Amino acid sequence: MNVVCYLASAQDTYDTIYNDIGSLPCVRLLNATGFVGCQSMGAASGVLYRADTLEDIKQFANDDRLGNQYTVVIPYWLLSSSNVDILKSSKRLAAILAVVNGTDPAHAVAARPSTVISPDTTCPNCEFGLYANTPNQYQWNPTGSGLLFEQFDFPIYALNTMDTRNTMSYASVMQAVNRNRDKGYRDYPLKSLQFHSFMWGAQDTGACLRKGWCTPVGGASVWSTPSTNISYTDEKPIVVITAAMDSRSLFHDLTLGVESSVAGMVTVLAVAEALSRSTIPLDTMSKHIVYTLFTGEAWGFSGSQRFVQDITSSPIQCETPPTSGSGCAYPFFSDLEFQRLNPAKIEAILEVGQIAGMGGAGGNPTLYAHVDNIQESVSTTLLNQVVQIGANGSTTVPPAGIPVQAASSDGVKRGLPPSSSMSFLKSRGNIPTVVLTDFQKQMSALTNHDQDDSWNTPNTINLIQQAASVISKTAWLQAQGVSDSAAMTPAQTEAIASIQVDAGLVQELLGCLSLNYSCPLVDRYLNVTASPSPPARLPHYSGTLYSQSQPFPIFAWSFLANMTSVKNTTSPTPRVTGCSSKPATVQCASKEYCVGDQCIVSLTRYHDAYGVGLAMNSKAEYYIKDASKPVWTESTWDPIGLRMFDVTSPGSQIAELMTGLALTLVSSGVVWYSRRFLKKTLKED
Amino acid sequence: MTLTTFFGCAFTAYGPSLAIFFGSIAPNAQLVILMVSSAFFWLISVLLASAIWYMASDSRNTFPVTIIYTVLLQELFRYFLYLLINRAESGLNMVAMHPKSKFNRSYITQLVNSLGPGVIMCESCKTVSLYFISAITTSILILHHCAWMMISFTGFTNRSWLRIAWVVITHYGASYLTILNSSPTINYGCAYQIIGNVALLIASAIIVFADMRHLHQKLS
Amino acid sequence: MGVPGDRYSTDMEMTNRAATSPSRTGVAGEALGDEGENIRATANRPRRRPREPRRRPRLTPEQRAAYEEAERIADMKFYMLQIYKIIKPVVVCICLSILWVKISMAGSDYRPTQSSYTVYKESPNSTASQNFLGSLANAGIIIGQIVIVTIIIVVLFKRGHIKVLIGFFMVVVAMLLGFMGYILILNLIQVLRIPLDYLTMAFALWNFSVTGLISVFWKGPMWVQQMYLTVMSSLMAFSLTGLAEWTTWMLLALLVVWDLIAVLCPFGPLKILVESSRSQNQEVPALLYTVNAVWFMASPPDAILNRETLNSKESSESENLTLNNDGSPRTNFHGGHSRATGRDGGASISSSRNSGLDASFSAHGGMSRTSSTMELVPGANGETGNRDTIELRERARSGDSGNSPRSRGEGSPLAGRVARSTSGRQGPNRDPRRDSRETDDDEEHRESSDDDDDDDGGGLKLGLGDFVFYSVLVARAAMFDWVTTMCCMVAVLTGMNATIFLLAIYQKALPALPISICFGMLFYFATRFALVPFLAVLARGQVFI
Amino acid sequence: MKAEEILAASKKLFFGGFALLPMLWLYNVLYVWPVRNRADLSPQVRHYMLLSGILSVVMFVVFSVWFGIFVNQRLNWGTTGDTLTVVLVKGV
Repeated sequence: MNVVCYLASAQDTYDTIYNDIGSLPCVRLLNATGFVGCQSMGAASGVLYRADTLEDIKQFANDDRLGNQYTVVIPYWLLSSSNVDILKSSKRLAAILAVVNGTDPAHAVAARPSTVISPDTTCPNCEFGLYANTPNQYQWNPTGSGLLFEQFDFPIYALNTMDTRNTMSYASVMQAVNRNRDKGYRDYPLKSLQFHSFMWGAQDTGACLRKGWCTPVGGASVWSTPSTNISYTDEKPIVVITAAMDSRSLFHDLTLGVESSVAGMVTVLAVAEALSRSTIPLDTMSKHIVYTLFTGEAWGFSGSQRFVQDITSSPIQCETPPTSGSGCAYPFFSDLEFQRLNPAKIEAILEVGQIAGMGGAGGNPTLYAHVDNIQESVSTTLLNQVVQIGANGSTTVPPAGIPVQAASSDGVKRGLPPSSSMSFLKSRGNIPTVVLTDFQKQMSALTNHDQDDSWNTPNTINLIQQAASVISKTAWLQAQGVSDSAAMTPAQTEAIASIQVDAGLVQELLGCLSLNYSCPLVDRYLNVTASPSPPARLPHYSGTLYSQSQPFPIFAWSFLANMTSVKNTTSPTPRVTGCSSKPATVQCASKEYCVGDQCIVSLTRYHDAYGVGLAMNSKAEYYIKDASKPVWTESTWDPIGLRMFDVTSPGSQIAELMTGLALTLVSSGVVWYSRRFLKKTLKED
Repeated sequence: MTLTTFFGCAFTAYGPSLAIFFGSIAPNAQLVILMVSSAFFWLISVLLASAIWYMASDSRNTFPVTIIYTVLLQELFRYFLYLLINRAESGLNMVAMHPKSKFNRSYITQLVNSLGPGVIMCESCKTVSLYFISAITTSILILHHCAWMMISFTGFTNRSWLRIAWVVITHYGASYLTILNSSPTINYGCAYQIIGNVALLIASAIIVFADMRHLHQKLS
Repeated sequence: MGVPGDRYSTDMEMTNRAATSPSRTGVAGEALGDEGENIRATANRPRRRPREPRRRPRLTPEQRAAYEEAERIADMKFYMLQIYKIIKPVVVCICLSILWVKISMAGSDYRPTQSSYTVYKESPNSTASQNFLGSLANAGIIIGQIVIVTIIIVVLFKRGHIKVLIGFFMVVVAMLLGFMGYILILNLIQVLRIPLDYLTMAFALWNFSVTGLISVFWKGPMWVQQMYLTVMSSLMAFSLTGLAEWTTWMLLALLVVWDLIAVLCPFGPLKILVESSRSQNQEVPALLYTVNAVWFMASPPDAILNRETLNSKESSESENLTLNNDGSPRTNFHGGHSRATGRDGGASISSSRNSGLDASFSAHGGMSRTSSTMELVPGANGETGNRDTIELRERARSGDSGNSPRSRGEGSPLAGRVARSTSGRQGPNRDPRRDSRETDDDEEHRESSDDDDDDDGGGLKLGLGDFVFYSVLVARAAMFDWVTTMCCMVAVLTGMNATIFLLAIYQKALPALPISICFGMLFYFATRFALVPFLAVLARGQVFI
Repeated sequence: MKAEEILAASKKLFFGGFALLPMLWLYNVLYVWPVRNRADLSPQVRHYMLLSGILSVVMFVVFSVWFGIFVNQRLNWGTTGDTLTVVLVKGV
């Protein structure tokens, strides 16, 4: 008697049959007009098949001796719409496993093609940008393949040797697929892989939200200012220093975006640190300095657009105040401090775009300052200041030799590349704006790429340091209201000299924010190493609104709060320390935050970031308010997973079925006959 | 294991017994009841066996030992069933005359559990999926049980120890043969097991038919 | 359920029982099974038989002794037949419940419909004692409802408010079919991802439940009614699987106790109910699954002409017609729900009529028979008992041989063929009899007039409540594992058989739950904790025993 | 069972069927079918049976057509489609 029972020992049987594998799925996202990403209605399963080159793919498509359904394992860079079409044309494609990083020679970094192709569109998010309505706007990402916007009706998963678990999965998959290959994919039992990738959401964001199967893509932006006394009515102008905190890619668990976003974020943080050294307290200057780090920028500038929309619509009429804490219940705001910012007073915007220098376009690294080409005149002075400071800096302060050019130095006015500043300029076009990037004509090919996970020291660090120092100095001069560094008081000269970007900090930040979140720096603020499994590489995908923790905004908040908080220079009393290490004894006063074991006073706030096309009604449900604005949402899934197992050949399965049927028929025939026989014998007797 | 395999195994395992059931048991009230009660008694025996196994914690994984008392209990309870039915149906002894089928139910669980796409390969013969082997063995075992039922009842009724001995011995034989399935050393062990069991089955079937003929002649 | 043959056959037996001991006669027919041929020949014109009293003298004392001898066997056979008939619907009902549960569990998010009347919500982290007390409370509440409703019903019945009862039962049935059906449909379409719109669903449910009401409470093909009763029980069982595990077990245990009390105690409401129904000669309106066809759309013998292709057993319809026809409309009030709402109909057989012996000598039966036989045979009263037993024996024999030849050693097809051919032959010489039909009918009416409750009381009746709780037990097991499910099923069925055999011995209404449920629970836990791991180990070694 | 009773019953069933109860009509057919050939049966019964059969078929066709339309069109109906659906189907 042979039994495999359900609960008691189902598990070990299950394990003998199945081998669960860490999964890095491609999921379905929806916007106003449709959906993108991957979906499989049922559980797709197919025999593992290995294809390392385009030839292999073609051969798979044409090999008629192959059987029913296959899971094709390909290097990530072969994952293009054209190749997928070839695979689909074979009618035997069940799913795709894309190896981003692998130890196998076919997947090693060395095997990567020299030219990377960005999976984003030829002009990322431009449909929501400043020039959306201008005819034939400049395409900043001409090589973009638009893979991110494809619809796949089969699961696509990634394999990446980024940590031990995923390395193990990779190893087991490779072992299995190699065994299948050695068996010629014909000598059963073969290893097969099953995918669960069932996405609830369908049609478009509207329908999906109505059914409640989608959550807006977004997170928390962070803004911070040294001037804790800033108010809407004080007539002081505002200098905004901004960058993006998130990026996107096909596999959200792999999204890192060193080039796309991390470098910019690091720069702003470094700027804040540098400016915090200023001997002249920042909150006493003639202008306010406001740092903004936006989330959801990769999704139609959700963060910046919402921030701008909110500050321009202040003061907010709060219909239903929250039951507890700050903010407003309806219309929903987690925090209302932003009303102290007066958008009309924003007098300069300094943004950091892609500056990791991973553009692939070699040559000696240069920083380019982009300005709006519609109202170019307003930005001229700011631009000149940036360029001039860059020039000075390149000579005086290290790092030497990274020049800062106007992007239009070649005489072509391309306007601004896709950037957060566009959101500000859309509301008011005449704000002096400079966007600092490492490219002049063309965004990095790694834009929103899954392999945008590395940088080259010292190049990247120099670039960031230079950008940071340029921006900090420019911002400082702007805040001082000094147009020309020549006309400065000695105090100011001494003060600006005190502003130095710490290359070590830049390097540390870069490391912390990209590959190892539990580094000493982060640990100092958030005590992450206390957790049982300290996180290492965390995805920079913004995630869905309010659903998961936002490690990078949290860190940015703590860091900025620390940097912008009232320093000893103005308040002689030293900070109270030990609020987190000894919470029992040390409590911070009200209006004080406990950051990095210190009680500080700071005006640093989170700001909800999600598509401005979306709004939340009084029943706390999201709906589409304006379909022309970004309304990205992510579908809810059933639990996602992969499992590997043996399968027998279709032939033998048919044989088994036939045996069964034959046996049944024969036996019933025998029974019938024997009954007749018995009856006859009885009758005869 | 796919749906094809599922139905393949299902038919293989339960086709014959279902045929017997619907062919000769379902239409007959007494037989249906007899089947239920025999199944009941058989379950009791297996339950007792499992209880013993539960207590004998040290010899849990030594199958030869397990088989000894399991089979013994089954035969014992078969005899009890016979006694009961004999008592209940004193007067008309249609008992020995009719086959009683019993479903080796427990294979169902494995079947259903394995409705997933994966399979385990039989250890002794690597090319065949364990499910299929189990299915075949199950169906053979069911038929075995029918045959044993009839033989032993005939044996009990006219006190022929030969038949009873045959039942017990073949039962042990069949059970010990199935150990071959999992033997890692013997190649194609499952094949030997199936062949052996089929041989035993045929032998028992011959006995059964002989008995039936005899019975009918006696009746007439 | 569906097979028409059984219907007619039991109907046949009932008919006999209606007049006198059926089993005895039935067996008489079987005992001299070799006479099958000519008996079958007479089978088709039973109503003519009284007018041709040639056969009676053929009976000698020793033959009669043989009949007496045959009776015990006969009873045995009769109850076997009853079991055989009741097992099918029970199994079907259980299987349906298992199916519902399995499908619902296949859904990724299966939330069993938590019953409203549970005060205590079980949680995995609560201690055993908490669970015990809480589940005891829950089960107690349900049982309490059952008890109260039962008592109300008994009171109503004793007061004779039959209409009220029936109305109440109608409401219950409508609720069951509609609401439980709705819950089930929700589960199914959610799991199977069927896009269903409210219009279609409302339409379907409306049709389903109204037709159910009509088939259960009014007229209609028997098999439809039986189908509805079975489906209804499975629905009820499914809705009860929503209870937390401990509550379920506690409920079943309490039910066993309650069932014993209610049916066996001198003041048990159900005992009172059965007795009063007997004394009032009033059928208890309740959802009882009757294996016997209490009502059948009758057709005159000549219809047989056009029905030669049909099952040979239909040749006995003529009997059913005459004996049942005016008993039929009322007997359709096998209405209302039993255990689901608390009305507790144990497997009950109105015993005074069921065993041939005490029927023929019990005053009531005797009176009725003599009164009825007056018309049949003008003869000495002392004799009548025997005489008409004999006659009826022949009549029964004929009918019986027409019906259930399969229960005998040689198979049915042959017999069927013969019967059919004879019926075919009978066809023409039937026609003249259609004129004399009225008189026949009158006789039969008078004969059957006081046997009405017989043809309800006759035959095995199983309260739907028993269906429900058998199914609940097995369905609960099905939530765990297949082996357990199968074991519980066997246990429950065996328990049922045992109960029915006890009926045969004690000849009084018996509670149908205790034995089955005890076996079931015993097997459930034994299997779950001993057998399943045992088999799992054997499985790993692929050892068969 | 008397012919009149059959007639009355099938008549009731037939008219009851107009309360959106095609199943009742079907039931009527099942009910009368076995005895359709009874000599003493008034022809009306057969008519009722026939009509019931036809009408029930018609009704079922109508509703299956509606269901087909619904299944294929519900997504285009937006909110209406959702409100009409009993359990919203995921993934499509």
